[in-house]
Amino acid sequence: MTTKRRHTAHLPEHPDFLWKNPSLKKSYDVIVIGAGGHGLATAYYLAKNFGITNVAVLEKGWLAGGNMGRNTTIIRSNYLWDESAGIYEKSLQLWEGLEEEVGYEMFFDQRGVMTLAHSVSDLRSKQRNFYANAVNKIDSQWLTPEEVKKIAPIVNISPGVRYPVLGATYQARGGIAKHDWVAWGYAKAASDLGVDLIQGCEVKKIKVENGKVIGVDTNQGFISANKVAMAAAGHTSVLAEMAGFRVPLQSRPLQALVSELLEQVLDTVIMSGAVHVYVSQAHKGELVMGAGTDAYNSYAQRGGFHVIEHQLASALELFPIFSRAHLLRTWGGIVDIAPDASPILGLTPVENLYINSGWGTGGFKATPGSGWAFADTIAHNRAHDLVKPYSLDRFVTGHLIDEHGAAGVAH
Amino acid sequence: MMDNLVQNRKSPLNNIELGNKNTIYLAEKPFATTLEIRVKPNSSTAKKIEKVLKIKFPDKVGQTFKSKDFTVLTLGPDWWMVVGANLNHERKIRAAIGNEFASIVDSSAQRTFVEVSGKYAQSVLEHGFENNLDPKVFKTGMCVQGVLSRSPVIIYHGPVGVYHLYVRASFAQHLWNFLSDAATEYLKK
Amino acid sequence: MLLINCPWCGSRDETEFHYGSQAHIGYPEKPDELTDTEWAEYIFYRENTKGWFAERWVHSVGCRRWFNIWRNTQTHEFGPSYKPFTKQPSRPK
Amino acid sequence: MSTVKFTFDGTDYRGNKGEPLSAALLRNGIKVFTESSYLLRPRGVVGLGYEEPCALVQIDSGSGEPMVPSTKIELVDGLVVRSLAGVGDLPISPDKARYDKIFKHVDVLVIGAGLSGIKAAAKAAHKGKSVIILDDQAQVGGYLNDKNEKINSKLLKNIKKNNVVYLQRTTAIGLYDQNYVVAVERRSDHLSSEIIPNFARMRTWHIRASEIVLATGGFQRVLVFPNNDRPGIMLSHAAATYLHKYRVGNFKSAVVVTVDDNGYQDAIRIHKSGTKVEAIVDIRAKVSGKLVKEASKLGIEIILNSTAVDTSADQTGAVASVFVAATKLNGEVIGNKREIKADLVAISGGWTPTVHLATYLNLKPVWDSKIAAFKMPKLPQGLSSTGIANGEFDKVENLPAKFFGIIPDGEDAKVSFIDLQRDANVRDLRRAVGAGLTSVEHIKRYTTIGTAHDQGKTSGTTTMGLLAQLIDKEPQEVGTLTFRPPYVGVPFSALAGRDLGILSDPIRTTPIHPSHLNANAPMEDVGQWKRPWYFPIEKENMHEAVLRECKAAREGVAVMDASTLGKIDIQGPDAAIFLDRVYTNMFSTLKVGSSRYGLMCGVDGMVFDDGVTTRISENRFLMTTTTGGAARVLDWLEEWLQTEWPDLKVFCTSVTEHWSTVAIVGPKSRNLLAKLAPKLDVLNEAFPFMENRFADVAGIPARIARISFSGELAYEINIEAWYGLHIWEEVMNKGREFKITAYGTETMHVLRAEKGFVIVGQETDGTQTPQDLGMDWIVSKKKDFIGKRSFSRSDTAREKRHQLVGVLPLNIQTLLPEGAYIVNEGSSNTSGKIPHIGYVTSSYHSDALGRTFALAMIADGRNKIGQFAEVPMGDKVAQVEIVDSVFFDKENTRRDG
Repeated sequence: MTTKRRHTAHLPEHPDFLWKNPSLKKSYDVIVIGAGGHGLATAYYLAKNFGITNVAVLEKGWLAGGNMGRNTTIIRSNYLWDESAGIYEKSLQLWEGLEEEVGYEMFFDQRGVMTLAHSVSDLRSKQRNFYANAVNKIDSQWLTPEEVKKIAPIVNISPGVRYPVLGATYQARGGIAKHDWVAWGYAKAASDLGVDLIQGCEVKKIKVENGKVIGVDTNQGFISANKVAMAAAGHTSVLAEMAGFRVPLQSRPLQALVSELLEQVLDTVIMSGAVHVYVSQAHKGELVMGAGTDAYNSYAQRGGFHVIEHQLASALELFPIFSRAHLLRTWGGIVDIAPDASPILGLTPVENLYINSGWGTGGFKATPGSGWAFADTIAHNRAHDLVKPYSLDRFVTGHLIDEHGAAGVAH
Repeated sequence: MMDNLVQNRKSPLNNIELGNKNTIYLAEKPFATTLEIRVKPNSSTAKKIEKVLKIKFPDKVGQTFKSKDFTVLTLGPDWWMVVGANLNHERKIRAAIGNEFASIVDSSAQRTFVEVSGKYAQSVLEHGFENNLDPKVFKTGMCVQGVLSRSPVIIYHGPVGVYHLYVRASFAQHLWNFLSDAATEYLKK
Repeated sequence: MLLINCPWCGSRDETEFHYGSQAHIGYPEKPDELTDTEWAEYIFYRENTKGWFAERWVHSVGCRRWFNIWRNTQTHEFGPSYKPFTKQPSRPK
Repeated sequence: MSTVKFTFDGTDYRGNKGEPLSAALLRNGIKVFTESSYLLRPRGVVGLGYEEPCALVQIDSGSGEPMVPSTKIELVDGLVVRSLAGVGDLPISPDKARYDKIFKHVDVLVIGAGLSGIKAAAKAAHKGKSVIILDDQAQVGGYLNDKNEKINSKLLKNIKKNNVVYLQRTTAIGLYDQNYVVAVERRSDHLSSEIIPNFARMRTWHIRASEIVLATGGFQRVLVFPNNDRPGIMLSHAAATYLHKYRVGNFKSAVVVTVDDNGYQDAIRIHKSGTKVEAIVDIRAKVSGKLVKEASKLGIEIILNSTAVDTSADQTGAVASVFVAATKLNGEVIGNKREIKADLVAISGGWTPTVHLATYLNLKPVWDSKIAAFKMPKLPQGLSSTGIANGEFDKVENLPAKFFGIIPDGEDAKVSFIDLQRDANVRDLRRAVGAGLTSVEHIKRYTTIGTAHDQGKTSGTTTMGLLAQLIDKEPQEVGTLTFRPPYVGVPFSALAGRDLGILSDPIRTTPIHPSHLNANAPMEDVGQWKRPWYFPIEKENMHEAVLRECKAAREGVAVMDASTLGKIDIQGPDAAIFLDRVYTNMFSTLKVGSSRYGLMCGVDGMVFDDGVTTRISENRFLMTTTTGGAARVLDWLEEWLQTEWPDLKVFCTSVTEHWSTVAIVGPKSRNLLAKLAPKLDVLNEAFPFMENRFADVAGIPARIARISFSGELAYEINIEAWYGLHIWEEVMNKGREFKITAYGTETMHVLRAEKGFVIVGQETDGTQTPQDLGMDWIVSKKKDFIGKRSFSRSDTAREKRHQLVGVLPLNIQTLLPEGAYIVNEGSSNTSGKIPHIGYVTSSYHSDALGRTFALAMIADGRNKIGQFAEVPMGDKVAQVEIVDSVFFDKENTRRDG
């Protein structure tokens, strides 16, 4: 007697052809350093929106092999500050048409993102976030514990737990997407439009002559360029130093984990800053989980196991049904964090050298918006309105955009 | 007068006790008076204090000094906890050192003291304490400060296999819940 | 789980410490004589070195002392730790 | 060997206690175990350990567990399991089993108790070192044990010494920096199919070792050829062990397909178990030596230069015959097919050293052509490897061939499987290469090879080998996939351990907590503290209770437990200078016996804590901090003293929990204090505002401070924490005649808000300066202090910054939500974004004012006092007036009573 066994969703296949592996030309109009999500999106929008196709995206490792290769894939725009809501909402709007525009399956799924509140003061800061979204016309609902339970039945809303769920903000348009498919979608589209994707090409020096960038030295020789755009996330400080200026970034390990394939028990995204865990269940059935960064600077792409153990204890308090799930795989990435946990974008002290960095733990959701606004900034050689608030000089004026709450870093 | 003070005081764990010495024994031994002393090591002020209490400030963190009246735990390069010293010892010290630079603090109620002893004492502690408790390394007469199940503790290895845990009062109930639960398997043995 | 050598207590797990990022950043002598840019450098800018990095930790659950230590931020190898205001050992190879 | 009963897919079977479930199933004739997750092809048992890609089960008995390899379940009576097709179930019932953790430090940790591991452990034990040796098997011996060969007892005696701990059924899942290993021990699943109460089912070991020896053995590889996934096609070492050691029988005739001498050894074992070995098909051209002689002596035909090129199935889908043909080492089939009937096809595709743990430290495995596999990378000091893991394969007469199978095209490619659990095949690999992918990481993501439950233990190196051939590079140029912890799947519950429920995070309570519980006051979480929120009487809700508590504080006398405030004892000749540097206002001018409110900023000029500091004596201050800021402020003070101003003669000591603080508030508080401390002159002149007096309260020595957070006459009674509960009870007893009322955090918030006092963390979020909060009066112009320089930065000195003001809804019953945004009059209903001018930080009903009121931060707020604005509240809009931030007792007349 064979039982009715549970089978997983079979993902459709990637296309027969992805991208060309051209050899490096001697010069380009624009060089993008870093073929992560943001670098690839930038190249795509340069070509698509501005017809700038004489572009090379240089990647020292393998395409989309950094943070874009491993993250908890959460997408939302219900941030606190107007400036954040601006760029993340632009990104979400782009997400909503992206698969069609780029012509690539990405499993973009607006299944909603719920951010839980666990104490009176936590409730207060989430409520302020909710009202900020209302005036910024960002779709966001307030949920009582009972409403949380209705949307996600596996959440433990009992008042007897150590930090009970007292309420939550919920953005129905938020959700997830499959990070590799997003990256390959952008890469294929950019390659089809004539952009050169060069892997295994490491930038050694950013050449500057009387204050203006003229090109880059790489392990495959010197390449000249009118404009150079930095999109290297955790390695931004290393690049900035090559160009002779400094950025207030610290690179930290950020870990993510997955379980094995399990029956679907969670069809929305749940975040809890106070209890330090975010979780969603991917299309094939694996639980995808993350928490805060490890505590020190690191480029080693690994973190401590105690971070995983604490996160799983918190997860079992919130989701008792996960107790039998297995931890199958853990990763560590390198996220670049600014003092106010907001990105650093736009122009740099070096003419025609542009910076896209500081996305910290929230980079994936910003991929389309960041690429779109950064391409505009590069094309016009001035900061787009969405990018302007994130200039380097905000650290001199003191006009910071403090999104520590959003980054889940216990404030 | 004294009995009013003794009669009306309450300790965080109300003298709770559990288990027995041949498996695992846990017990609160409250109301140890304690002075926390911070002073420049080997300074003249330090020597005066040592004379008043007839003690020696060990100079290496983790070392202790024991006399009839006091147990001195070295918590930091200029930070000692003198268990057994009380307010009138503080008065004698202040009389001896006047305005010289030192910090004398009666912190008797800041922590309570839980004894963990018995055959499986080390194993029970190892369920929540990350530092090395191997008696070859954490010898008798040594103390170590760290975290036991998210609670800040000072562990003093008294006689062989007898551990004195100094835990901050507000963490005492949690520590007790953790230790008594960790002892589950060992109580049955 | 890093094992960090506290100059006073010896080697302990990283969970006993808090991180202080780049070492040897002194509080400016006369803050009011600094330009806003120089003041921003002090408040917000810290090295983010890939490789050997002289950084600060405090043994917050142990002796509660701040100290400096060399660490390779790429391999997590540690060099010597040293007390504040003492001669910095040279950068390990 | 006692027999036990177990249930598989609803049917009862018998098996031998302790043998792998997979062996019992094979003996019971279950060859077709399940179907594959995507292509629904029949699949059977392939391996013998964690490498098993297909025979996964859901355990329904005991705790229940999804996706467990049947090869790693020791048979126990009453076991109930179901076959799976790659997706597990999550039972809803709570798991009653216990899981715990332990932390150990040893000189030497040996991972793997095979022969090489035992040797390493014995050597270390002999030198008197403390040793832990762990292995995921139930007994020592590893492969020898599978071959029924024994380890010599002298060696074993060494690991029985008392300085050695031997952990069975324990798997090292992660190796971290500075030789830190996490291993999970399975302690009860083999003892009973039921949950054993009060006994940890699994224990997670955290081991720090000075030296680690990796004796982790290796995995046998599959070979790739069309229809290589049928039930009955197994790894040869597994097949030989099932037949020879576990005597599963049930296989009539076998063919061994090999690239190395192990194939011969396994063929001999299969033969000795009674199953006829039709042939050994060896890809190599020339072989010699003892094993080969012994095999042919047993009448086993040896076919060289050949490999399997196809198989056929019987009606159940299990393998019925294998087709062999002459094949070149590059996978090109040159001879014609010959069919050999066989219900067992045992594959010896070569052995891969288990290098995972070392690679978790980003060390790259190294290709060794002698063993045709990637072996352990060069290891750092303190880490070494031995045995198969180190590429030290048994002495072999003939080297293994670098051959991973044939790489067919077209239809055959679709049934030539590389990753059995993901149904990933040669066609997928060819497509990935064709799509322009060269990196093995891209290949993995494109084909999903190696992403399943077995994490590519049998398919990893095979993929590398085939890919290298397809893009004609050497294996070391292609490199390996990145291995990541954990080495095997570990239940979340084993990693959460006992950090759940009551033990999930400390619940910090004050000495007075028992009384709050008796009053059944609902609690509020403030950091890790539980603080009484309000004290309802009978059926009161919070609103009703708070109004009553506020009235008592304003008109009679009320009492609060303020013990959770941080308290720091600061002593030394330079204490006063030090406080001048950390607070925005002066403290060196404070008289002995007096107290002063102080504000603390970060270097960025933003407020991060506040509290009252009392000068106990010339060189001694007692600083209080917010409840949430206690640890942070002490660290902050220590950091400046140790790393910036080491020559300042100041020492700080936390006394947060040495003192309990009982605050009595209200016009009658003086009368109550007189009763409590008869010897104390309580008149205002004798005991003025912000002064301290020492006296016995209810017979207990106390320091009484005239500090008021409500604007009322108030006294904070500080006693040693041992007496906190006693004093609280005395205050309640003696207070009865004044109708004393206990109040909680909610009332405290209302009383201070009526006075316009800020709460750090509610009015502030780390982006407000003292000036923003209207506290210019507390910012000293004379001295420098931490943060002062930031006030002159352009944005910090900007005009239109958000400032603290009051907000009064025109409808006096409207309670504005805290966090609500404030917009200009008439702008609430614009369609696009509504420009906002500020947000509400605090909002309450006020008994004293007889209406609702709120505090808010509004851009250029102080210049807008008297103007009107709107607060959108979901579907309603509240009209409000911007007013001064002090609502009640503006002239501070009430504090002297």
